[in-house]
Amino acid sequence: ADKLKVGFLSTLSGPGAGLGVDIRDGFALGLKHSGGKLGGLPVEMVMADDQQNPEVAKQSAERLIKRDKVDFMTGIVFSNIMLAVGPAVFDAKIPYISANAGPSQYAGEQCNPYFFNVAWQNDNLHEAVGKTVTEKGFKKLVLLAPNYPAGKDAMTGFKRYYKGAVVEEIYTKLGQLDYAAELAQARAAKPDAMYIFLPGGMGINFIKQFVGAGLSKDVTLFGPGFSADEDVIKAVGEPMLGMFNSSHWAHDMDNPANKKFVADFVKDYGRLPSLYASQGYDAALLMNAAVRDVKGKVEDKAAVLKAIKAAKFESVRGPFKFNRNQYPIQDYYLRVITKDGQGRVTNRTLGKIFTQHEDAYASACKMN
Amino acid sequence: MTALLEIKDLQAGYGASQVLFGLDLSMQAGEVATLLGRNGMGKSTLLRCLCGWMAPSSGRIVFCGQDITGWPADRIARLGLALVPEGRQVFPNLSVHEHLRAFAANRSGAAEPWTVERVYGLFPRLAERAGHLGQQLSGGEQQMLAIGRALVTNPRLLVLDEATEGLAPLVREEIWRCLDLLRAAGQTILVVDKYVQRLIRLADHHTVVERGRVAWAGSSAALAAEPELWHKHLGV
Amino acid sequence: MAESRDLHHRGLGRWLWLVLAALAALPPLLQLVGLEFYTVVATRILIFAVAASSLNLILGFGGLVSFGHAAYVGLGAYTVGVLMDAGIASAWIAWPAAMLVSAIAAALIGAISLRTRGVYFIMITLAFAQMFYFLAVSLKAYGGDDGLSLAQRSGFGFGLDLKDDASFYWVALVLFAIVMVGLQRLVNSPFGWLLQGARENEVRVAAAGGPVFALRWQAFVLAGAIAGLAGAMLANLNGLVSPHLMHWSQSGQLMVMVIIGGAGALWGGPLGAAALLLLEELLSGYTLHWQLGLGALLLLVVLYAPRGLAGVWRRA
Amino acid sequence: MLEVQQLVKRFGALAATDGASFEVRAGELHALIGPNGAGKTTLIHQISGALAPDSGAIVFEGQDVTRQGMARRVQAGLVRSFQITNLFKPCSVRDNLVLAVLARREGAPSWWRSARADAAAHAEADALLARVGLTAQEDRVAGELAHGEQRQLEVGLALAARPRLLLLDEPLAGMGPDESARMVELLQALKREGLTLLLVEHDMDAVFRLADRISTLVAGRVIASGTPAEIREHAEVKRAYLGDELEAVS
Amino acid sequence: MDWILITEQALNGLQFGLMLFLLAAGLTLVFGIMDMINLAHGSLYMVGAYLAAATASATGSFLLAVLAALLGTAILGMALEVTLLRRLYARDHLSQVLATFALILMLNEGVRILWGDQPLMLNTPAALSGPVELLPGLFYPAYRLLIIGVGLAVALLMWLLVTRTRAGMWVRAGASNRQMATAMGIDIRKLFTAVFGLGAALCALAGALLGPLLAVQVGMGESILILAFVVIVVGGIGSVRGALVGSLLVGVVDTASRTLLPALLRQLASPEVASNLGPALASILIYVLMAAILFWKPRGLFPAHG
Ligand SMILES: Nc1ncnc2c1ncn2[C@@H]1O[C@H](COP(=O)(O)OP(=O)(O)OP(=O)(O)O)[C@@H](O)[C@H]1O
Ligand SMILES: Nc1ncnc2c1ncn2[C@@H]1O[C@H](COP(=O)(O)OP(=O)(O)OP(=O)(O)O)[C@@H](O)[C@H]1O
Ligand SMILES: CC(C)C[C@H](N)C(=O)O
Ligand SMILES: [Mg+2]
Ligand SMILES: [Mg+2]
Repeated sequence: ADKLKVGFLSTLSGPGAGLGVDIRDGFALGLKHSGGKLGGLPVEMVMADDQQNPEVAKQSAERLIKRDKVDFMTGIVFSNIMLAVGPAVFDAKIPYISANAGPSQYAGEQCNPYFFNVAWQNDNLHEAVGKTVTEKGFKKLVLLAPNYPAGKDAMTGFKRYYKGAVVEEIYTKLGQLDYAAELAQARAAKPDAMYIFLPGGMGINFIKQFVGAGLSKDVTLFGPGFSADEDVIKAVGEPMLGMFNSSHWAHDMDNPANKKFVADFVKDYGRLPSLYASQGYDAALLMNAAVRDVKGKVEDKAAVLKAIKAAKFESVRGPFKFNRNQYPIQDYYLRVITKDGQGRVTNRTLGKIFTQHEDAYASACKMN
Repeated sequence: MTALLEIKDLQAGYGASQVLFGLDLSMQAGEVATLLGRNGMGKSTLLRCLCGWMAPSSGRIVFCGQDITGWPADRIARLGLALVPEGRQVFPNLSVHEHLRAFAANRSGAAEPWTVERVYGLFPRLAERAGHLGQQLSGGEQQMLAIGRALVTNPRLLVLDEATEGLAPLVREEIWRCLDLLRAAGQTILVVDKYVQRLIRLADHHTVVERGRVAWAGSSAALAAEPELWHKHLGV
Repeated sequence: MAESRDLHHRGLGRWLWLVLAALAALPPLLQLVGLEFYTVVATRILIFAVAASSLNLILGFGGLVSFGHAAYVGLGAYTVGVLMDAGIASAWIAWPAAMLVSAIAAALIGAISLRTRGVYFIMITLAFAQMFYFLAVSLKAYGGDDGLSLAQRSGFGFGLDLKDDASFYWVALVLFAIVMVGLQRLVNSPFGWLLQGARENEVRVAAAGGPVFALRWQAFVLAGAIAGLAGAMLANLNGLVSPHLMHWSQSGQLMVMVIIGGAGALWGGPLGAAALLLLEELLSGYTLHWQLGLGALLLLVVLYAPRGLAGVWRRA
Repeated sequence: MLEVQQLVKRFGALAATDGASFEVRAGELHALIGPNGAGKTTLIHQISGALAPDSGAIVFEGQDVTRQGMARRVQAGLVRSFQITNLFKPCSVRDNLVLAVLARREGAPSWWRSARADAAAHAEADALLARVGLTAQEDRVAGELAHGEQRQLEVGLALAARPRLLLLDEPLAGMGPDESARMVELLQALKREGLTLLLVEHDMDAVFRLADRISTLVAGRVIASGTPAEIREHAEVKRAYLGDELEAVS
Repeated sequence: MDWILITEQALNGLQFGLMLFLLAAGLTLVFGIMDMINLAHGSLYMVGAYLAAATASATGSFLLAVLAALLGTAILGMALEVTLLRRLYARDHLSQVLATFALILMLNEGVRILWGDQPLMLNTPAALSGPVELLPGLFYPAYRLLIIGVGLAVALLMWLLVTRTRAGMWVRAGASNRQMATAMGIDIRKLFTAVFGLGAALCALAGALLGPLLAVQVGMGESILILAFVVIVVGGIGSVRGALVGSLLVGVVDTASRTLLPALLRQLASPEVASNLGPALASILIYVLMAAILFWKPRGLFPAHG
């Protein structure tokens, strides 16, 4: 091929848009760092907004596949969207590089040669917090997550490592923003800590209302990196200080690739990158590496898949490799929100929770 | 003495069909005048132009010394014109009492203005129905309400378009008596109705409309003296 | 000046066959110029034309402003999805079943809703549609919020494969033609006249002995069934059935199609569906802020073409 | 032919019909008069089936129709016209009548045959046009007719239902003398054809000319029924309704 | 279930209901009284929220933000009325639906052009960002209390305005028969413009007050619009009293069913099933409520005036 078409389907409007935008900007920076080309080929990006709606996503995907005939796809934020779009993409034999959504479905029996995840499996970050909460000695928890595939994965993951009691497990509608009722319920359950998986705007609102309701006095709040990254911090600010969370990446990680990424991202976009941005960045680098390795012959699907799986790129999170189900095997860290040297409220990495961690589903994947 | 109302060479119509072909009419303050004519001759159309619901295609209307041609209806009304329209047009969603309260005003500066209470005195039936909505009234009750609603604005010119339609004989007589009283009190009134004999007793001046033109105009005495005129233009 | 309306609708007359023939020739033509993707777009337009026409029957001709029509489309789609999930893929079973399910729902909803009038009718039909919407959301067995992906397209046998976009298009075209011809017969029949008469003056029809409720209820059920058919096709086209199909905004979109096209005009539904979907397709390729343009165009239609595109056509 | 027995209808505290009883005999023109708000229209609504009475009975040709729907009564021949003209305004005069004919027909209307080509319905509409004297106006839009013509059409629509008893609520309201005369003629012709009529009207001139018998309704109750001569002399009727109007008429 | 939970949930229901009332009141005025279906009502709410968020981030003052939202949205509402909507009063409901649907598209897109795709942040004023101890052990967010207070005050004022003032009667008169109202000397144009402005201002108030609790984002108007319609239909269109009762009913039912129903279901079914069915059933409940009310009272709880 003489040029590469990348279909970027993501959530670019509505409450989930912050995440999609971060992935997009990260990806764009990755592309820029690869000299505006991927594997030496000029790139045409076809952008589409899924509006966080499976049906819209499905139609947009059809369009990318049938009309624009893209060579790669990436960008999807939410697992439910991923699951709706997946079959059509795999049917059309288009390699999909997930820069975020990591549904358990595609990690286990339904793993697919065309699906690669360059972020994590959904359970992973929650597993890490589950372990931490147990270690810190909390015994009475209220759990809160949206009722959708990744919410289920989150709670499953958390409970896999959390050993105390769960006094309330609340599922809300995805995209809910007013948590008055849930907070009252949580208060009545008298927990010593609360674990929330509420990415994006949901988390922002929840934390503000959690403080407003006066729960922060008696209840310690835990979350995955998703509920405590730059997007949320920017909106909530000081009340978040001291919140523990988990991540596979952090902007203060000490490796050259990350230093360059963070510095240039701040320069280009005027804000600190979030983990979503780092995943988008890595997705671009991964594509770059794969196309480079097949020497631009993207028509040769088998070769392309093999090249992606080899993952010969320098991830901003440090060592990176794919498991048999094409999900990452990587380290997970504990972070805490503090003020940094310049007085900014941001995350500081405290240490490793898991080393070279695998997800729980890989063994069910019959692919090799 | 200048005229309270002066209509000159009025032409008007609906879309392509012209209805009024150069009508003239003049009324002095304190006078009671009628418009007579068969169905469809343009009486109501003239009144629509007068109250501002319709813009005439040419001609002039002067009311209270002001050229009101083309004015919006609300402005004309505030100048002191009140209409009891054809088909009553009471407000279905306002109670009887609200009809009277909402529009009470003293636009003519009358010394003894019409008030809500006076209207109830005139039509005790309305007082009994004070809390009912316009849509719940019987046809005749609606008619009384339409008249009362016009009276409480204390207009300089009261215009009644078939105001006795659908009224029981007794009530109709009541209305005539009421108009007699108003007249005695100096109220200027323009009436359209079909009871010619009764109108002759009530009014000073009559205008017979035939196909949008003035076919005859004159005093009550003159009209009473020409029964063949009734037959020709009014079908009586 | 009083408004005037004819109860008889002439439709396209002989031109109908010409139009249908031209439509039938579309897929090869698109293939020829390398735009075969647009066969899918054209199929979508045909399906929405059917759905909008079914709504037009009750909204335009019956004067019944149903704000829940997407529910019947959605039920039809879910019927196909659920049957497919259970291993029944034959269109000969699934599509009539879709019509039946939607018709039954319409029969129940109509029986209750038709007791109310005007705005209350609008809202009660919306309420029922929302119930089905949330019901679908709660059906986790069938994907809940995220919907149910169809493993394949419905099978027709006889060597007809819906997986081929052109074949699917032709199937949709045939059904569309049947619906349009049927609609024309229906609105010009005594039934159709009485339905329209009740729109103009319900009390009068009743006072003349016309069974207004039965007329409306039958039209309501028929419209539901046709919407169910559209839903069955839509499920196949999308390869996904999701609660979103029944969302109120979808009902709104159908209404917008009917109004733009011309409520109470025979071709109002198809015209509206084509106009809206093509505009969307066109404008969205042109600018990110295409909704601004679409909104402005809609406004122009309301202000200057109060009887919709069909009215403009008539005047021209 | 029609018997109204002890009918009661309340609107909240107000008894609009308060134990009204009277009867209409076959072939007669029966007039119902009474003061404004006496409950005449409310009574007509109940007889036609538009309103359900709270108690009492309506018997039409020996059948108790009190609980029957409007459509059933129309089919039986009990038909009304409206106080406020109630037409298919945007449709042509002819289509108005065709619609009324179609609505009256028994059995489910066809979904497939063309209404425009329905010769039977159109023939019937032709006859009706002639009967109410609107043949020349058949293509005009109903909403644009003059008031009197709309009234004539209104009667035509009622006739389309092939009534045996026709209920008329103020058919003369708003008509000038000549139009009134035409309508009175039409009613007389209908009477001659053997149609039974129940007429509500405030035009005493017409009532006394047309009616065979008159019932007077006051405050929801029939205070007198009888021949025009009897009613004319009835003291209570005079006091409650007529006043000295009749002197002017006669 | 302890009394603190029940009281807190009751207050939550009240707060949500009163916010719905702010929207429903304007809607019921415009819809019930002027007989105009304005789907863009929710967009005015969105515009109000955006104006508030933008002003707050520029000035840092919440009070200023609310004022700017009220004023700006009222002006926008009146401008829309004068240029566009007044042409629609005489048209049928269908045209109104289409035109105001078009307005939704345009306002959404306009906001997107001005403020971008991503939600804006609006924070509760610092003084109100904490809890208040209402009774020993009963903590409630101060900000939500403020909302409750404002909602109640507006409800009272609106009711007085519509049923007790002549202006209220004029509006109703003009709604049912515009032409006759003008003949009674009422300048219906100005009056309706003012009513529209008032409705828009109420929307803006809701938008500004809810901004900190929800998110200021494109499309925020549509989801709440449907609920507002439900409210006014349940209450009886055109009735301010009905709008209030309807709002509180919907607010309380929504809050109660979101917490009670899952709890109840958990007693009956597995937690999995309960958490799937609960929220959806809760949403359905509101519509079941509406359908049931319309079944028995086809014109809502408080039909017609008052
Ligand atoms: N809205 C309208 N559109 C078209 N023509 C109309 C309209 N209103 C009245 N006309 C026509 O204008 C002519 C005059 O009507 P108008 O109502 O002024 O008569 P009128 O003298 O008041 O009669 P009536 O005694 O019946 O009230 C009639 O021929 C009538 O058909
Ligand atoms: N829907 C209703 N709700 C409440 N009251 C009503 C309703 N309909 C009629 N009424 C009242 O019932 C009484 C009888 O009304 P009806 O219309 O039957 O009188 P009518 O005899 O026909 O009078 P008219 O000769 O003036 O037409 C009136 O006082 C009226 O106000
Ligand atoms: C973390 C999230 C923002 C989304 C989640 N990973 C999902 O797959 O839906
Ligand atoms: Mg007239
Ligand atoms: Mg009456």
